[in-house]
Amino acid sequence: MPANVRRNQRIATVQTIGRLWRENVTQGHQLDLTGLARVYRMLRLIRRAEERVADIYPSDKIKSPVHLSIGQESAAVGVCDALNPEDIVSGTYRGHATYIAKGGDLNAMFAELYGKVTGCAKGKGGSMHLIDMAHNVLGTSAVVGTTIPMGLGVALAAKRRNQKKVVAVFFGDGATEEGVFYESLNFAALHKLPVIFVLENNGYAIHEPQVKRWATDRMCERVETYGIPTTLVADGDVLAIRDASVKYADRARRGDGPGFIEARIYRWREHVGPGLDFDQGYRSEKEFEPWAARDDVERIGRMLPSDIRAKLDREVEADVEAAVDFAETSAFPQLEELYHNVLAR
Amino acid sequence: MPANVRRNQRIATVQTIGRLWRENVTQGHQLDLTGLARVYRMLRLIRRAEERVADIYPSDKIKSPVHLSIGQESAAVGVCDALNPEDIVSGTYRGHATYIAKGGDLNAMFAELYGKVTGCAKGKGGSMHLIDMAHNVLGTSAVVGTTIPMGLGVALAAKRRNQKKVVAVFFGDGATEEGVFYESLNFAALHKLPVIFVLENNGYAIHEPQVKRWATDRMCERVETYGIPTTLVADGDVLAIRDASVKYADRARRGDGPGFIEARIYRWREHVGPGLDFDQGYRSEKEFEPWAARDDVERIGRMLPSDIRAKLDREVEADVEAAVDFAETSAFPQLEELYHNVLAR
Amino acid sequence: MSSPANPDKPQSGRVLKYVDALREAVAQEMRLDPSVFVFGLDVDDHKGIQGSTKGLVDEFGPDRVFTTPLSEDAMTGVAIGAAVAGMRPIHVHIRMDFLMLSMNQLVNIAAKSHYMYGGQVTVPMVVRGIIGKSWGQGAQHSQGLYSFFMHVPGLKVVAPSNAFDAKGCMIQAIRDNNPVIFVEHRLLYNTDAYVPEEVYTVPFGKARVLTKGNDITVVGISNMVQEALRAADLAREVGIHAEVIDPISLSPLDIDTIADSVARTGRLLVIDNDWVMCGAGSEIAASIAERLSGTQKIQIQRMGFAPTSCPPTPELEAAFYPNPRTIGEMMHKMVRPTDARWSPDEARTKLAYQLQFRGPF
Amino acid sequence: MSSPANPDKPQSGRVLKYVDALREAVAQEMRLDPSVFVFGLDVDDHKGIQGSTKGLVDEFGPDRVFTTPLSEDAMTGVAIGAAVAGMRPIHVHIRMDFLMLSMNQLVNIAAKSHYMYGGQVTVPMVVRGIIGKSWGQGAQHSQGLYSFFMHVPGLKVVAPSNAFDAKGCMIQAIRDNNPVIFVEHRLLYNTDAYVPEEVYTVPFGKARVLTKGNDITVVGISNMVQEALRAADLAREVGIHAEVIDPISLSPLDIDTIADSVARTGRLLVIDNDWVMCGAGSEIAASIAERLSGTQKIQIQRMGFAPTSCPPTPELEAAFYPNPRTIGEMMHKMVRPTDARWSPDEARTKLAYQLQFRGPF
Ligand SMILES: Cc1ncc(C[n+]2csc(CCOP(=O)(O)OP(=O)(O)O)c2C)c(N)n1
Ligand SMILES: Cc1ncc(C[n+]2csc(CCOP(=O)(O)OP(=O)(O)O)c2C)c(N)n1
Ligand SMILES: [Mg+2]
Ligand SMILES: [Mg+2]
Repeated sequence: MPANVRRNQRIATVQTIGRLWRENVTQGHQLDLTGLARVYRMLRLIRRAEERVADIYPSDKIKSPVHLSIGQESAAVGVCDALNPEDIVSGTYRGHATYIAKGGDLNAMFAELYGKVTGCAKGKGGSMHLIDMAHNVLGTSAVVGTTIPMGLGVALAAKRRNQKKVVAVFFGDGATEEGVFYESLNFAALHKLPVIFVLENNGYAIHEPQVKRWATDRMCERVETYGIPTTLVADGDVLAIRDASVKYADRARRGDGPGFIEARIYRWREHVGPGLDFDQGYRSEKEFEPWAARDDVERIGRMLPSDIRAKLDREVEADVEAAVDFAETSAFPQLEELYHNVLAR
Repeated sequence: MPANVRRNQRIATVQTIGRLWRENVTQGHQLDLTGLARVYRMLRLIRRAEERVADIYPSDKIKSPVHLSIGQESAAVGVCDALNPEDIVSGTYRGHATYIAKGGDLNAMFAELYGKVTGCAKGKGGSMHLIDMAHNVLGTSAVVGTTIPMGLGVALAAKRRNQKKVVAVFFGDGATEEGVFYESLNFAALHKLPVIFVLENNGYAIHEPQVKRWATDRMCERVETYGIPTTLVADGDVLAIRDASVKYADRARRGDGPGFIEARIYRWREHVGPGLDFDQGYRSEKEFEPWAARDDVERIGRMLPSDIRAKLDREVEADVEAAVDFAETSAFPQLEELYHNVLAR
Repeated sequence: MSSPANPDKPQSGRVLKYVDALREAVAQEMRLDPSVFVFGLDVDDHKGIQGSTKGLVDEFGPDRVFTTPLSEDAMTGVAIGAAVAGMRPIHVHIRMDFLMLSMNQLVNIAAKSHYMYGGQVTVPMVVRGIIGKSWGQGAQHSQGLYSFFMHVPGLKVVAPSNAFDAKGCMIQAIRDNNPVIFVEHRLLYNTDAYVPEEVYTVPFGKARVLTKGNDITVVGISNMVQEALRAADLAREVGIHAEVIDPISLSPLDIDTIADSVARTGRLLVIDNDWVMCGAGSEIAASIAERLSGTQKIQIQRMGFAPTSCPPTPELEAAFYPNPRTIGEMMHKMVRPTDARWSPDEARTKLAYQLQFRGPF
Repeated sequence: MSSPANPDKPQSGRVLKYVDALREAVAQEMRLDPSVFVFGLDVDDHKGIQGSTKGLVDEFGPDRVFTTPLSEDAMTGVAIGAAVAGMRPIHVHIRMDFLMLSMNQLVNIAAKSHYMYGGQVTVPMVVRGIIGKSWGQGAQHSQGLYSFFMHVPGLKVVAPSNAFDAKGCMIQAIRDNNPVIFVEHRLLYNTDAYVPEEVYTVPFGKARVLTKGNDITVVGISNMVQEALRAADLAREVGIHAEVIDPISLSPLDIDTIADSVARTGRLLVIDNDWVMCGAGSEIAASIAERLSGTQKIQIQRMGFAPTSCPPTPELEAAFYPNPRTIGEMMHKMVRPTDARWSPDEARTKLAYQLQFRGPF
């Protein structure tokens, strides 16, 4: 990570886990220390995995357009930590975080980025088309908005089969401009589908700020008119996102239909690719600073006893290195693989 | 018109124009007697023209699927009476009312239904594709929702050219389920386009009631979240619709962007075709009765001195008969017309 | 009529209409497999998609047979998601034209999911689309457009031309683990054929030779199979013997059967239910040309919609479509290029409409 | 290289890149005609659609150059409406694939308005779509799909293969009174050619013969023109002389020029930038077969994308596309079917990528 980013992540006082833990409980969060550690580990794993992707990228070993979630991890982690293993997520082309947070195989993800046959999609998906059905991560898509209704279909199947599964459907603020989003809200509410809609609102679609795309920012209010309860988490707090997810997952499992979370978060890196882009003029580093300052990876990390944190950090490094190794040492697909899986048997 | 329909239209007391006129003014309506007569004449013209279409239909002279607006005239008339000739309307395949209300050529409409070369689209459109650019009636479409954004494009052009024109965009309740509707609301509000959105909410899409299609009926509330002011006219009152249209047309001309009217109205005839269909089981005649009882053609007609009304009625009959004659006596297109107008020069 | 009526082979099944064969296929599969469901605008109303879904909601209930909001884009995504989750949705559209709203989901997701997710998922779904015709349907209610789906790897496309194939293809489509675009022609709904009561499948990728002949190979698609058979009947009266072939499934496409026939007849006429340019007929013509035109002189000709939008006014509408007369004329022109032009007489052409191919198959 | 470099004809204009030629065309027309405007996702950001709209907002302001919400369906409708009202919108999509969201408006409205409204309106709009390739774009960022638009009467489709045609076609497209689908290939953006500074148009419906040859006619589409030229260069080294033809406009399509050539060479190879089935190549092959195969034995062959989704992993991605080697092999096989298989040597194939056709035209 570049020095200027790292600087902003360092917050003045190191606080004790005790005080923060009390605060946390006071705010109504349901997490014990184990839970906090789990959340931290996941935030950190995503952060480090993507930083590793960014490190590797200039080597051209990853010939796949990468859309990093660095800085945005709290949405995926907050939601997925509230889900059961048999629950399902549907993410976007900016999907590394969702994939990892839901427990997607990290080795298979790195291998996929490398285009290796051991990749989660055998090298035929790439970064924008991650999938891990064994861990209930639906395939992601490079066409904005497309996976929203797909998630609904999975929820419909679960409902018809009385499976009490919940589907968390992630999408960006840009995706909400596609008509399919509203069609989906209406259908999910009409059929009381077990869905948690998760808007990852980072304020940009590529380089275009929201003000050039949204007539107003009254999104939660709008979604409420479908009879869907909503929660706005304006600072992207992973614990607040988790709380809302727990609530909506329970509600969905009871058969009362979908919930909606708007998580305001911030994309630290460029839209696609590994770098920073505050020098490009479309957004200022000033805008970034408060987000860097409240970085949830750091914030949650500071809630943990330092030895626990250090141990988790080591585990994370090991996981990431193992995944990179796995990718590096895996084979590319054979040429005949080109013609496999066009049609299913 | 079948007897049972007509019966319900007859309301007990014949009231004097004076009293009604005072009531009308009290309610804030801006119409003088001339205006009321104009509104009545238009309501009546649409009603009679469509009744004539229904009469002719069994003869198979009209080989075009007709979607009649009988009973729903107030939306088109209320809105169009508030517009200037240079203002524009965009209607639907249920578009006879919009076309006529905006001043579309009645002869050309009947000829179009007959498939004659003198038709507004030379017989190459049919009932679902009426158009009269000379009177600023945009072409209607048989694919639900498609004409909504087209209306916005016309409004954008008017705005860029500083023309102070307003575009009234009509669509049904079914159309609001298409994503393009929300995309359009957002874009119109974002660009403050001079548009009046007119939702002709008749509670049905073909035979499917709204409750099977809408999660909630909080439509105006939803549209407000785009920063678009809305008016719900729950009884389809032509004068209330007109008032709202005047207000939104002014606002749009001032450059303050779109307005939205939800006119609740009721379709008296079957979805497509000339007949009644209360015997089909998907809706009850009971549901229809209050609408028949408050029929705006009758209601507004009763506000007029009976001699004036009688004169207008005679004019209307003459107009309709002239149009039928025109259609009957016009020629069909020559075969080579098949190949004309595929590409514009 | 031109049916290969074979007295030795018993005419199995009852005479059933296309529309009823479709419904029977779906009902039978729904009884066998609880993962099958039917949804789409108006599938549960009293008209039941011109009868093809009528009564299904009564037998299977609103959880398995339900209408939707007017949201073709999202509903297609819902179908894909349900299919990925192991259900077998049948998504119904009363006009092919409305599929234009589903293109993103069909082309960018349904067709590609099995491949781009490395085989982790399958998308067993059926998309039914009806081609409208006549009574001034006009430009937006009359399109074929199935060549779009043929173009994209990962989709299957079938267009049965008769009640027997309608039932067998529908059952096959429901059981297929890929997205199948099921093309129906409105004018076929009332045609009937001998249809077995039992459950059976018609395999995809196998064309059916309906009449034998050595003068010309005529490939018809969907309703144009019927028109081609009528034309072949008329042409036989002047001694022209056409081999009429119904590809049934358009993707996969059984080029072998067509090529074998053309290798013999030396002439190929394809009658499409769609525009000619980049249409199914182009594919068939081009494939045959690739296979055969370097080895022998073959004549190839495509017919289809006029290269215009469909006009509603009756005479222009009639001229927009190929019909037994124009097809017959073309056959004659190809087989006897130096003869004077021949046209089936008007009365016989009309009569041809009473003929109907009922199998057996 | 294979350019018909003509020392007698002065090389007019500057050497300009495709991307700059596009931008210049638009800027020049915007200066001349206030009704022209440019919109679409990201047209006004600092990257400016890979440079092709860069700076336009500075010169023409945000009323004439503006981004939109992610709402391809409605934005296409807005373009149509603006066009009906007499403006000349240029609607930009950074990938062809996203046009799947615009299909309803393009197929059901834009293509049909002039016709189904009896000539009362025209729809002068340009829809720019870029075909992505390489660096693991994958299944949803690499499609051609232009045959969809060729299929529908009322649309025009152009796919210029070089900077000269890019500018001339863009000006022609903007001035055309019909909806024009403007197909650009991402890999062409950095190629350059001699491009006049002045405003000029390249007419639609006129193919360009790029190299003369009597052994085989090779039709390339968009970027495949470049690949075909490279292959032709390599094949010339073994004495095979190809006539490489660029149709430039796909609808209308200049079949005459291709047919004249094939009548002479007896061989047609079409290289598409898209899938083969029901693709542009099918149309060309079928049209040529209709015209010629009854009169002489001609050989016809199509090449295009592998019949799969596009995989991102490098080797499979490379195998997905035709390239100078596979094209050269096919040319050789068609011209010398009985000879041993020939393949251009690897080093020469790579070198071919440095060659580039610059005109003059
Ligand atoms: C339908 C479609 N339109 C346009 C694009 C090009 N595009 C890729 S990412 C993107 C921005 C999406 O923004 P948002 O939904 O906010 O997600 P974020 O990238 O901010 O996570 C756009 C416009 C696309 N991929 N798909
Ligand atoms: C995109 C699309 N989907 C489906 C249809 C079939 N269809 C024709 S009219 C109609 C109902 C539309 O209802 P609404 O918008 O409420 O208008 P109304 O007929 O009530 O005036 C439907 C579903 C269509 N024409 N277009
Ligand atoms: Mg965003
Ligand atoms: Mg309605």
